[in-house]
Amino acid sequence: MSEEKPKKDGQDKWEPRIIAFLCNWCSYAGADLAGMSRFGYPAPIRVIKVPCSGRVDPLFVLRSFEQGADMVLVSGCHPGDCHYTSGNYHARRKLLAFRELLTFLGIDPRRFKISWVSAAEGGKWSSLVAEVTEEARALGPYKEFPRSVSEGVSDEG
Amino acid sequence: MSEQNLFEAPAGWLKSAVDALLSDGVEVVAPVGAEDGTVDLAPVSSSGAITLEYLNVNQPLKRLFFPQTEVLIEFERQDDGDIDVKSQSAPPEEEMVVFGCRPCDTAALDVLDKVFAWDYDDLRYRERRERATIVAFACTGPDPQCFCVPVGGSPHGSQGSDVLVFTRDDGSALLEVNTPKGEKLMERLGAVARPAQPDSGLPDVPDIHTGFDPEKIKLWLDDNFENEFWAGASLMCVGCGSCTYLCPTCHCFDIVDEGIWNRGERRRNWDSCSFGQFTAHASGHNPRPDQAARYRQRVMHKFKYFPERFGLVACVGCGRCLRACGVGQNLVSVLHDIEKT
Amino acid sequence: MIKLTINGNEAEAAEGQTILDVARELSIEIPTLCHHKAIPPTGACRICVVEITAGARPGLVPACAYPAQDGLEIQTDSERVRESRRMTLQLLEARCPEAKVIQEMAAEYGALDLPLERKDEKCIMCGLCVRVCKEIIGPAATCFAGRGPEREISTPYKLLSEVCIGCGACAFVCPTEAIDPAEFCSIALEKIPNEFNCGLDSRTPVYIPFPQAVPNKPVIDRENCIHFRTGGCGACKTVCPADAIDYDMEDKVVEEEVGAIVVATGYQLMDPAVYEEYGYGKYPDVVTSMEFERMVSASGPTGGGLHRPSNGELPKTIVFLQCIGSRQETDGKPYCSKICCMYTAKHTILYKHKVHDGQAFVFYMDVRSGGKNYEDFVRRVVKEKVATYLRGRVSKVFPRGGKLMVRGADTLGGGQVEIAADMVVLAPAVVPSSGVQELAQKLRIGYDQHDFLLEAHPKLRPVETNTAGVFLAGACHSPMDIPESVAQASAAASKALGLVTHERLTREPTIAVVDELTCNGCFECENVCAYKAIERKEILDKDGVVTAVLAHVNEGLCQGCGACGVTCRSKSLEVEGFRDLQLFSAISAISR
Amino acid sequence: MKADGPATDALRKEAADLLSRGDVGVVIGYGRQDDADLAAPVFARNAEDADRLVFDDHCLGNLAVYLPRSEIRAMGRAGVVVKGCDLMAVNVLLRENVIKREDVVLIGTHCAGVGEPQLEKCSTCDVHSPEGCDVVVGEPVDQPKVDEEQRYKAAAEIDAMSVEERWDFWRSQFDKCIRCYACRQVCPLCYCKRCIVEKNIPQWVATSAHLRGSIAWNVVRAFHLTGRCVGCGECERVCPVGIPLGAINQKMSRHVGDSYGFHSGLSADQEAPFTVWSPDDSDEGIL
Amino acid sequence: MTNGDSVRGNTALTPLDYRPAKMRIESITDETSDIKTFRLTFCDQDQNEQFEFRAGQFGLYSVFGSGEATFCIASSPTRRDYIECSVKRVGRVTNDLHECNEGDIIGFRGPYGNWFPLDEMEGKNLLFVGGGIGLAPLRSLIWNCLDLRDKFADILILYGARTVADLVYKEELKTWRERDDVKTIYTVDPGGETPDWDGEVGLVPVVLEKENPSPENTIVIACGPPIMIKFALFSMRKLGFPFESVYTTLENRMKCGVGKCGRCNVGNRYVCKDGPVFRYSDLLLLPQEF
Repeated sequence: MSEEKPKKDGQDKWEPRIIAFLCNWCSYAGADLAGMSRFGYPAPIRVIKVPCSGRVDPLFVLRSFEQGADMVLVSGCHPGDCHYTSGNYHARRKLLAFRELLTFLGIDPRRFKISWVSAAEGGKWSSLVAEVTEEARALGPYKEFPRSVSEGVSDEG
Repeated sequence: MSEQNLFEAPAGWLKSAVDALLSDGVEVVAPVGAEDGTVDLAPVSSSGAITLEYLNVNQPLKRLFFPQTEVLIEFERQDDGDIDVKSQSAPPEEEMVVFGCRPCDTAALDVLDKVFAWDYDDLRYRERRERATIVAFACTGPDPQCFCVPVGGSPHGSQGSDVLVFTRDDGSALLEVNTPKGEKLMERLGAVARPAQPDSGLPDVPDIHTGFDPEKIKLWLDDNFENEFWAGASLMCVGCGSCTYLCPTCHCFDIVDEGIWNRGERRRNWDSCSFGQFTAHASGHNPRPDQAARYRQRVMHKFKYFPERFGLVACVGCGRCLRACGVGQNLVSVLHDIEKT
Repeated sequence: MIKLTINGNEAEAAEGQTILDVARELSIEIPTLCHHKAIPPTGACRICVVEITAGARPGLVPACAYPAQDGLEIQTDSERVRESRRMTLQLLEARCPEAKVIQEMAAEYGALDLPLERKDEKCIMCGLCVRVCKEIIGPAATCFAGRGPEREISTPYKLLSEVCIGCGACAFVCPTEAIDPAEFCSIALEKIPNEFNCGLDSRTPVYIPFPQAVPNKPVIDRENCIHFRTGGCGACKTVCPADAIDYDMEDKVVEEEVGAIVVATGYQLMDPAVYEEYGYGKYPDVVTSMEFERMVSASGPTGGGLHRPSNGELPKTIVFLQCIGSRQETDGKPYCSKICCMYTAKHTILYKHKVHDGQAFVFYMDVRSGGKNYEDFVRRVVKEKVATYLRGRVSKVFPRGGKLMVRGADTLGGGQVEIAADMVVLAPAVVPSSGVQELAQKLRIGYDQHDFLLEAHPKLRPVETNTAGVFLAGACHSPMDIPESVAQASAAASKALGLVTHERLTREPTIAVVDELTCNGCFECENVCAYKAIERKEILDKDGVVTAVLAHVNEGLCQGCGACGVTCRSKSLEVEGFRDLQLFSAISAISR
Repeated sequence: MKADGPATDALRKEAADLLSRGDVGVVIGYGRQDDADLAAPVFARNAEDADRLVFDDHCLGNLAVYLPRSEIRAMGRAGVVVKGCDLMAVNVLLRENVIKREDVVLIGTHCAGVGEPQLEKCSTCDVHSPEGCDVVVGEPVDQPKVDEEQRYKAAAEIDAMSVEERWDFWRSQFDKCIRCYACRQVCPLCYCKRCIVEKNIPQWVATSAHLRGSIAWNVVRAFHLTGRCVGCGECERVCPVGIPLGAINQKMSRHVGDSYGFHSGLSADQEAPFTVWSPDDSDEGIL
Repeated sequence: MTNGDSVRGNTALTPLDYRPAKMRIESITDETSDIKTFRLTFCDQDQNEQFEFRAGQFGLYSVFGSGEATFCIASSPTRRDYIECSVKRVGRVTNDLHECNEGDIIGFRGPYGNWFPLDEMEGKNLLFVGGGIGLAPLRSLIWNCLDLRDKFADILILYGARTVADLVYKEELKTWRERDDVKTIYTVDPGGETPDWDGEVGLVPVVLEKENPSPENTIVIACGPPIMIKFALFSMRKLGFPFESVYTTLENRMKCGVGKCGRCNVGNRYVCKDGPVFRYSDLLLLPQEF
């Protein structure tokens, strides 16, 4: 997919592709609340619901980048609030270590976000998305990362 | 083959030849050194990048014709449900000249040629082979791991090369032309090399110390598919693919699809008979369930099955498998052991 | 078998039974004072006399001592009997006007007009105490001393008794509450505060925890029990007609495999002493609502009598303070304790019942009377001027001239008010019972920052928890009143029944499954699982030899969070509904 | 260290004893093959075989890699020669229930470092003398104090680069990767019956040796070893194309060390850092 | 033409670029809980007309994005309007194939491999022994023979599955049984029968021995799970069948289908080229690695 291609609706502005993994109980509910409360937030975010932030495998993050994500966001319950008592604590350890690894390998850590958004924080969700979307826009397309289908480029190794 | 098959080239000939070819728009592949000290064949844009300090290139020649990964077809799902399927376009039209590979690697092309063109002719392989002229450099300093001679090769073997170059200490070289392709190249490089005096002797062939007899080995293999020997010989093998991936004759491959939601490509990737999953069925059944069976397959394939099927040993003695093995598995010792039994 | 007739009723008696025994079996009441079933009868008090009319020599005999005999005909309430008892009681009344039981009996038999001068004693000299100490407990700490009118129960030489073990058996058997071992025992006998009554009175070491306890059976408090402390006593065992006392019983850890657990650990009140301004713990007349509740309870320590703890006087002015710790973001609990508004309204009414001319004040923040008819109730209290409601906070309670000065703001009336109160009742915040955190961790259920237990879903699964099979009832979940607790308990019970009455369990389908072909058996999943749903499954070959131990998911426990699958490097654990392939596909699809 | 030194003598005697007593079915040790630089594994099945064992500074490999193999298990109880660094891998295998302590006899070797020139890892080795072995052979060696900076030197050098420089660096490294999985196969802790790359429903990690596939593979490999890697360095040593995998492992070891005070392999009853948590774990970088 | 070219071209040096022909799924039949039969036609009409194959040959079917998988062609070469394949859900490609709907487009390379020796079978009695989904290659041959019924002597079809539910081609089993010119014996493993099952109950080799067919002038074609084949051959030896007249098929894993990828090799044989049909006497000479 060429990020530079004009969008179908004729809007020729590039928009980042942000894939977000939201835990079912807090962040997804928080996003829901944002909607119900009529808090607006930017459209580029694409949400995948998972039972718990502890279900987010670092593989998801990697795969999202491969499939064209310019930014990946994982959001779960605040520490102590996990529906499954400790899933977010596991997620915190794993995902922060994973980010450490990505950073070490030169994969821009600004493109991998982690957040805690509770079911009551519709407002936080809304402003968080606005903030990260703005950052993703500023970062521009993640061209460096090798995508699953390269645009006409043979990548024989 | 014309009468004249020896050419004399002065010191610095390689630079001139490469520059001449590059300026003709020919793709030149030659040995290039990396930071870590390894040397590998790579396309060069100037003669300056070329190194001549190596026993052999790290990765085998085969990858120029049978790349480690390549796109076979591309497909795209259309809105109406139809699928657009395209063959990945053929390799570039222009010629390619490969400098600097060793006779063992060129000999391995015989093995690959046989496999890729029996019965069905693998278009991609053939097209890549056709566009390439191979200028091999005769081997001057084989190391203790080299064993090309017992498997029918020689440090001066001309098998598989279009031109074989004997480099002298002073940098000048004697070029032996072996094929019409080689002749064509020499015509093109008329300014670089001139026909040699008929009495220009070839340098002495360096000694290869390691010796064994593939015939005798095959005789033993014929009778010993089932033998405790295999379990013992394979115990130290950890089942990685480095020997097979570095082997110039190994040619097993896998075909996989990759892609995104509506588009993708089918790729051909190297695969290795050392891998546990290589022959595993989806049902879980695995005809070669342990490393012993897999190691046996590797030896059998090279020294028995391939000769039976195609008339030549599928090993050229380059020694990479010995050098690359992380645990010290040594094919030659294994063959010696077999010979001794 | 002995056959006899009592008051015309035919009765059968076993050898050795007394007339009293037989009469009691027939539910015919014969009053006694000096009789105790644990001690052989002596017939000392003569209250239990009955009349033999036939079958033996007719006449009056003590029922407690006279053996049942074949053919006896007995009248327990004849004129002759009553006359005899009246006379006896007149004598006793004269001696012991202080003893309540004598007073009551004397009234019943018309023995109150005395021809005699009254003494002011309690002891009727029945000697039960002496005998119980000697014959049952053993030390013989007390004895009769003196003669004639000087006769009394005493320790030898009226000294502190070295042999008395303080068991209290003497006091226990005394029909007139005339003896108190604390007066002569050399061991300091401390009162054991009665927990149920907030320590407002005391209890014995063997006691029934509270009225209507279930089971309604006594327990022995080993720490205070004389038997366990000294090895002696054993009175309760001796007297127990059911022989239910077994000192050798040990606490047992009972393991039960259950299909459901209902957590109903209730609540406790926050200690209001942390708010020094209210003076709780410092001034005895500042009490908590719970203490007040016990004071006004007919079964409470005061038998329903409301007195100022400081001096026992009737509190003529009482002030109720609401929200002690509740709705206090900074130094208390931010939540509303929910029940205080209503019970305080009730308390004002109870107060008025006890002290008709009393004045009650209530300091409140808001009156929260959500609930059926609750508002009407509060309205009534206010309208009928049962209590004066003052909207505002109290800044200080301090003593002045035998009163408690309650200084607070009346935000509606304006200005500061100061009330001279006899009693101040605090409504402390409702907090979860202590130890609930540990329990929650053990049950792997969630709790909030105040340690109230968490329901599985605030709207849709209010009595379930995140751990399947564990349910919540009552105030362990949040402050709630009785109807709400009952509703929740009913819901929890029916949820639990719904679980255990089915042959198969119904569960969410989104649970983890193991791919046994690829599981390495490293059990990192086991550590990660918050629900202990990962079990170790032994894989046997055909000879029954264990060839591998692999992870297995207990389907009843797994909640499907998926943490195990992320931990599993070989991806041998996946959560149904959120399988890797599904998320992989989701990533592809969403990346369009 | 010489092959015919006292360590070798003691080792042979110990192995011969174990084998002749029938205590073990096999002793996995090092042996010499001609004059190769690398001492290759020897699987001694009887007392005579034991004479092929050596211990010297050519003994680079980590023989713990053989312990989970079914061929070895089939031989019965296994004796294995372990240097201090190798023993750390054994500890992880024990922790992860891959092997049982009673199924192995650990023949430790005092080791002052191996390789000519000496391997980098040996300069920061804390375990010149292994602890917890059934027997330890050789002369005890001094345990020098390790320079903490030196320990993470390779990672620190890369850490010092900018994100862009790191990306360029690793891209060129991963471009070389031929996906032979030698790093995996030689790693004692990569014992999965089915590696994640071999799982094709779904295929998280592309098997193709293009940059994308190789990034995925190397990221996943490194992450699967985070909190487990004992730093034996075998992956980097055997990599036929010379990718500095040790630096990645080092980085992640440092991360779990600094963040959770965890150092893998020190004992068999550690709790892996990714299976436990603390409410006090850092929230840094979380929005 | 597809890459496999026609059977006639099988020995010629045929150019190969691994590009599959597109085929449309015309219909899908559920055979068992995890086996479906797909009827396919080439999207390109010319290919439909030119396509030829012989019973026993296989093809590589691909779901684009998922990969290629090898199955025999289960329809008869005498039915020329379509090809059919029966697919058991076992892995990535077969999973995705099972997810396909009628009208979807898949890829096909083939036909590849050798075929059953129809010439040799002429005039002989034919004994088909099938187990489970092993009936798929036999089905191609059975219909082929039935469509040319005059060329063969007696035909006996012995087919078994684990349970009644595991029997494939249930309608065709009925059709064959109703024919006068074929004898059929269907069996299920003990315990696999249903109350209304009117066939045999017993393992295929057991039923075979009970039936005791004459080895005289008979060719046996046996396809099924390895364990069944093993015991069926044991029974045939007991009954006096020479291994030279027994044929079976091998199903090693393959990727290219054309003798290059090195995966299906058994000794010096390529299952994709020298097979999948093997004479049992030849198979015995190969390393037992399949």
